[in-house]
Amino acid sequence: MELDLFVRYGPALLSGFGVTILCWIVGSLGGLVLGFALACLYRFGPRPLRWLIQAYVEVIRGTPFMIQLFILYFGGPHFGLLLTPVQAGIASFIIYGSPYFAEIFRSGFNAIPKGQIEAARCVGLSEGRILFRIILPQMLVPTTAPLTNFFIILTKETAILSVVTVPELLYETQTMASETFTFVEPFLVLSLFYWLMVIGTSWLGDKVERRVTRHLRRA
Amino acid sequence: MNFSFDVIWHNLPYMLAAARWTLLISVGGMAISLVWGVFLCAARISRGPFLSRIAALYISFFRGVPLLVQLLIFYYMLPHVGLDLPAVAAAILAVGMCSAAYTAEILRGALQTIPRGQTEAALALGIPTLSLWRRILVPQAIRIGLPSLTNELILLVKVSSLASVVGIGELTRISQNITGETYRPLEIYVAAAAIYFLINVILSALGRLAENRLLVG
Amino acid sequence: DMLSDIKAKGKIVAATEMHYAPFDILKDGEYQGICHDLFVEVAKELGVEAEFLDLPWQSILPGLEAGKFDFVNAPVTITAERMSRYNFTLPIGNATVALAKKAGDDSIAKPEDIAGKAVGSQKGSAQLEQLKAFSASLATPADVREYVNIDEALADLAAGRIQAVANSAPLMGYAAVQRPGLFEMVMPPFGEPKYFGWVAPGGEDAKTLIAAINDALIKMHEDGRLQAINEKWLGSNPDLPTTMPDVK
Amino acid sequence: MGDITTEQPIIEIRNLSKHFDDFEALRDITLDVHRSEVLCLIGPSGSGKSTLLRCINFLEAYDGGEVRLEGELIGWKSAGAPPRKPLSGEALRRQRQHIGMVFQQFNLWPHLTALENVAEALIHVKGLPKAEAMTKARAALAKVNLSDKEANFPANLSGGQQQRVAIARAIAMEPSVMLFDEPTSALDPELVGEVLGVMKQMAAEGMTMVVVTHEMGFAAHVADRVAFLEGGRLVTCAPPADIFGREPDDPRVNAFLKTYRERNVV
Amino acid sequence: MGDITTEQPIIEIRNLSKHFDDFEALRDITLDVHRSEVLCLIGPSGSGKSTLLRCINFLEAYDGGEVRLEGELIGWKSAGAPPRKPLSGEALRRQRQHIGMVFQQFNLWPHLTALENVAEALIHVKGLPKAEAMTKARAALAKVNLSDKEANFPANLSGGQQQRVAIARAIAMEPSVMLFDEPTSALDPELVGEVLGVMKQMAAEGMTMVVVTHEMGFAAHVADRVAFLEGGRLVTCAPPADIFGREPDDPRVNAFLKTYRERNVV
Ligand SMILES: Nc1ncnc2c1ncn2[C@@H]1O[C@H](COP(=O)(O)OP(=O)(O)OP(=O)(O)O)[C@@H](O)[C@H]1O
Ligand SMILES: Nc1ncnc2c1ncn2[C@@H]1O[C@H](COP(=O)(O)OP(=O)(O)OP(=O)(O)O)[C@@H](O)[C@H]1O
Ligand SMILES: [Mg+2]
Ligand SMILES: [Mg+2]
Repeated sequence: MELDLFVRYGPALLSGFGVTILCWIVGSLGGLVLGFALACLYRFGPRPLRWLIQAYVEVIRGTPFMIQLFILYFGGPHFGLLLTPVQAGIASFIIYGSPYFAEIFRSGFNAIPKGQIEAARCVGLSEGRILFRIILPQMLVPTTAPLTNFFIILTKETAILSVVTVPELLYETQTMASETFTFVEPFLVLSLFYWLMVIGTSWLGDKVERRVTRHLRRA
Repeated sequence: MNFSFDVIWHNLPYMLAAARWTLLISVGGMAISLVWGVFLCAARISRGPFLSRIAALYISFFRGVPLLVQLLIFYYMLPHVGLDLPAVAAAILAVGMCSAAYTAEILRGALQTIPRGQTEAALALGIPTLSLWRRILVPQAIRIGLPSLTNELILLVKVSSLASVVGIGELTRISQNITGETYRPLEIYVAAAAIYFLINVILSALGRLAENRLLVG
Repeated sequence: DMLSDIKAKGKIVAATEMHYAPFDILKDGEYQGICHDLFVEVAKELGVEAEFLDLPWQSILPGLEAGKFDFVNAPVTITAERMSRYNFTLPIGNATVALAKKAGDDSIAKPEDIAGKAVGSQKGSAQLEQLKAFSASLATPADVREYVNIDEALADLAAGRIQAVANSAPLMGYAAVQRPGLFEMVMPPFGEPKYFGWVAPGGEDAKTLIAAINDALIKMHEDGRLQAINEKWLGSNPDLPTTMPDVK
Repeated sequence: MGDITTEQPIIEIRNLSKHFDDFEALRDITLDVHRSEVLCLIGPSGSGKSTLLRCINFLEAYDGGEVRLEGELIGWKSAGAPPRKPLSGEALRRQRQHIGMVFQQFNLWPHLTALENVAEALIHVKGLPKAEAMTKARAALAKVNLSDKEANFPANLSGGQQQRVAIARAIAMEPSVMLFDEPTSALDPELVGEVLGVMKQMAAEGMTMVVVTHEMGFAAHVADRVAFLEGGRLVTCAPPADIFGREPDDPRVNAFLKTYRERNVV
Repeated sequence: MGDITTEQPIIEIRNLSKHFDDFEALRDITLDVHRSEVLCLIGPSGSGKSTLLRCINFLEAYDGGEVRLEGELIGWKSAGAPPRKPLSGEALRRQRQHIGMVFQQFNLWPHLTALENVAEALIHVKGLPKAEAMTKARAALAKVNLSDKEANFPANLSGGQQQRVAIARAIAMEPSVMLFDEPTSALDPELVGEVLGVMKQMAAEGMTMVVVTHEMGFAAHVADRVAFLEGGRLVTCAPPADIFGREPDDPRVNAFLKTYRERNVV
């Protein structure tokens, strides 16, 4: 292994890592919020809206991210939508993630016993308050793990942004790989950085889960 | 931009043939993911500190390392230690074992919503652990986790495209090849997306069907 | 050594990325192109059967080292750095850099016209280095953008984000032929002359194999087979050297 | 609604019916509950008592007849034959604020402590400041003898303690009508006595109560009237003296009470 | 275990104690239950009755003392001072097969129908063939008067019906000891009579029962002995006549029963 490689490409790799983290955090949090909104609309909205949301979920979830990004970035200009790589990357990230998040939250809704919501309605709590105070905290019990899963999956989907020249981590490691004709080192670097993100995400997921399952722990 | 359906039409047979690999790897991977995922989940929440730590480590590794690297390890590194798997087997195994880590976590999350009393009732009756899991816990965990499990299986279908790194001409790979020759990426990728969509929509429909069946009681 | 192993097996397994026209093409489910045709002839000369694998670039070199196949018959630009790690054959194609522009774009008539314009090229390619050197020599340098694959660079050219794409002359020419209404080649190629070669694993084991393949290539030079194959795919003869070119 | 005092019953139930698929859970129930009255519902298991309570605050959308609270139709936009349109969520919420309920299965919120369970609606429905709500919630828990367990999550409470939290949660809201579904099923006799005391006091303060119970002694002591349900029908509704008198008119009611009488002569 | 008839009590509880964090739920309980005996546990809400039952089949790992079934220590590998090692799952399972339990909260499996809830253990513990298990399960449901609801899921059953499914599930297994946690809390008086009948019959057939109950009438009629718990301690354990006699010795027990007596004189 050639250590001087890391010295030479260190700054570029770090900046790539920064871009990856930016796209990942903004994109996945955006997707999380959009997904939650979709799940709520699906649950409480009128029937036609539900069909619409389901169609959206099926289409976006059913097609590869690369192709969505491709259509947005390369197809967009033909319809007058000229986005920069990072803009396109983040926008497509939000869109791509939202149906997965929506489905995870939908499963969370199913896990709340009906009686608890009835009790909340009986004392006159508003639907919004019921959602955020009664449903959401308990919904997180079964969904924190899948949410963590998906955040982790999204860390790796950031790699696809390289095809539209977002200077993210994979893009920079490929520069290193192709300029130096090495392959083990770039993969190692890549894995290390992803692993850092994954460890961070798991740690946070664990914290959240501990918090939301507090009431289930027994003395 | 002139969108050419001819190009799609001409290349569709090759893409469909490639999709068969995608399907094979996906279905094989799913089987491993679901079965192995249940065991992993059981190990993860078991009281034995050893088992649960091993499972946690497994999950951390398979979620942490990019699947691409896992595949390269399975196919290119294992021969160095004398384990030479055929490409398809390596792909199915890698995809399934990786996905199992996610499946296990989904199930673990879902299991936490099953009131403890239900397990206690089973214990009090003397129901063996295996039956407890098979008849009481897993069905309910799957019921609650189904949308997330469907998510995971759909992701698995998509991620099967990485099998190209071990030389399998699955759908994404073949689409790229065709693009390289026709210089019509938009057409070919849209067609590929449509095929993925078809597979995934069927999967999703099955998921919803199962959900409606299980959402009783 | 490798050569005798291959002869004993009676076949040579070669990997390439079937995604670099006109050298490697997967058309209608069949592997074709210059590298295909040349290598089939080379295998004949070796007296073995050729078997081809399609692999994405990132797993070709790991695969070669893991012994999953014997040889890389993809066009790899010959550079000094790469020669220190692997064994290269004699040149099998011209890798000199050339430009493609959008069809009908009058603002670019010759390579120098890219001054100040956005030009895409493939990340890590030798052609990118050439383009950068060329751009630096212009009064206003070009805005050089790096793409992971050349496909995306061409797609961005079509989308209008960039005004030209630089890659090896054969590839640019082939793109213009395939999408005549969309792309057009800018003549002439520029920069230093560069060549593509094939790659065998590094080390002594592969030296005899390389020698045998080089012999076959020279023989094909002499009997005109090599020229005929190039004529078939390029419509012209690239005039390849029969000795290892000097690389810095 | 407000405080208009009239002779009109506070709850009017007219020809109420409810089906679950093919199963007829309630059939043609007509019943009035008057202001400040305590009405006990008794009847065999599965006779529709819980369902009737749940129809009163529209947790079950009844499919025939009417339920009115102070003259206002509950749940549906208009009286008359089905199909009817249900009220909007907001309108329903307004109606339900006047009706408290204690569930047979308690339905506590497991992620909130006993105190939080009680305080939640005080803060977010009544709009009390947090400190005041806590004081009020503590008072309600004290009424049911549970001050020492206010920080426990429901899973860490005994059955009777959970039931008392549910009672405290409902009474803290001071609704004008309370629906109790077997509010003492998990309580020991001593506590039953205390809860009874609380309920008597609430009745004296003018609260109207509908109480499902299997404790005949409870019904006999607390009720102004007792309604007997069976197989989804209202068999009789009369003052307790008539029902629990040695030989009530209705043979069915008599049979129902027989084993109870035998057993409770200690 | 088997059928050895000895004078040894079937359940021996010695100096049992159990803590939840700082809270002492059971303290130094010593109590024997004899073969074919019906022991009723009474006491205020939160006094530790459920916890005591749950310690008997080791659903709560008790932290001090011993519980023995036919002389065999339950749950722990060895008697003596903590820390002790719990038995393996398989050994525990074997012990628990002899002890049936009806839970205070029923704990039915929501994804199985009433019939499936009852048949499950017959198939997977007793190893009966499916058809036979179903027949047996149907018989158990019939005993608690629930034949018409066998296909319902728990969510579609009334409270009392759920409780009866829970009873049927436990008795179908014919264990040698049954632990009932308020088995009639959701039942109407008539059904209480019937369930009582079933229990009396089981007792006559030699089953040992420990019954937590708040129904003093029930305890007075069924129990061979009545144990009174308070604040985690065993206050007294005596035949019902001594406990329910007009003035029991213990003032605490007397106070506990006072309101009950007053109310049930109808
Ligand atoms: N969701 C449902 N689907 C089908 N049947 C139901 C449903 N809910 C209740 N039932 C049936 O309706 C009948 C009345 O139920 P309800 O809960 O009102 O009885 P109850 O009088 O409260 O009985 P208990 O005293 O046992 O609580 C029962 O026979 C029950 O099986
Ligand atoms: N997991 C727990 N954590 C903390 N405290 C607990 C826990 N479980 C029970 N307790 C406390 O232990 C005491 C005894 O509980 P237990 O359930 O045994 O009471 P009980 O006698 O069955 O009462 P009830 O008649 O109300 O059912 C109660 O005060 C309860 O709050
Ligand atoms: Mg009821
Ligand atoms: Mg209890």
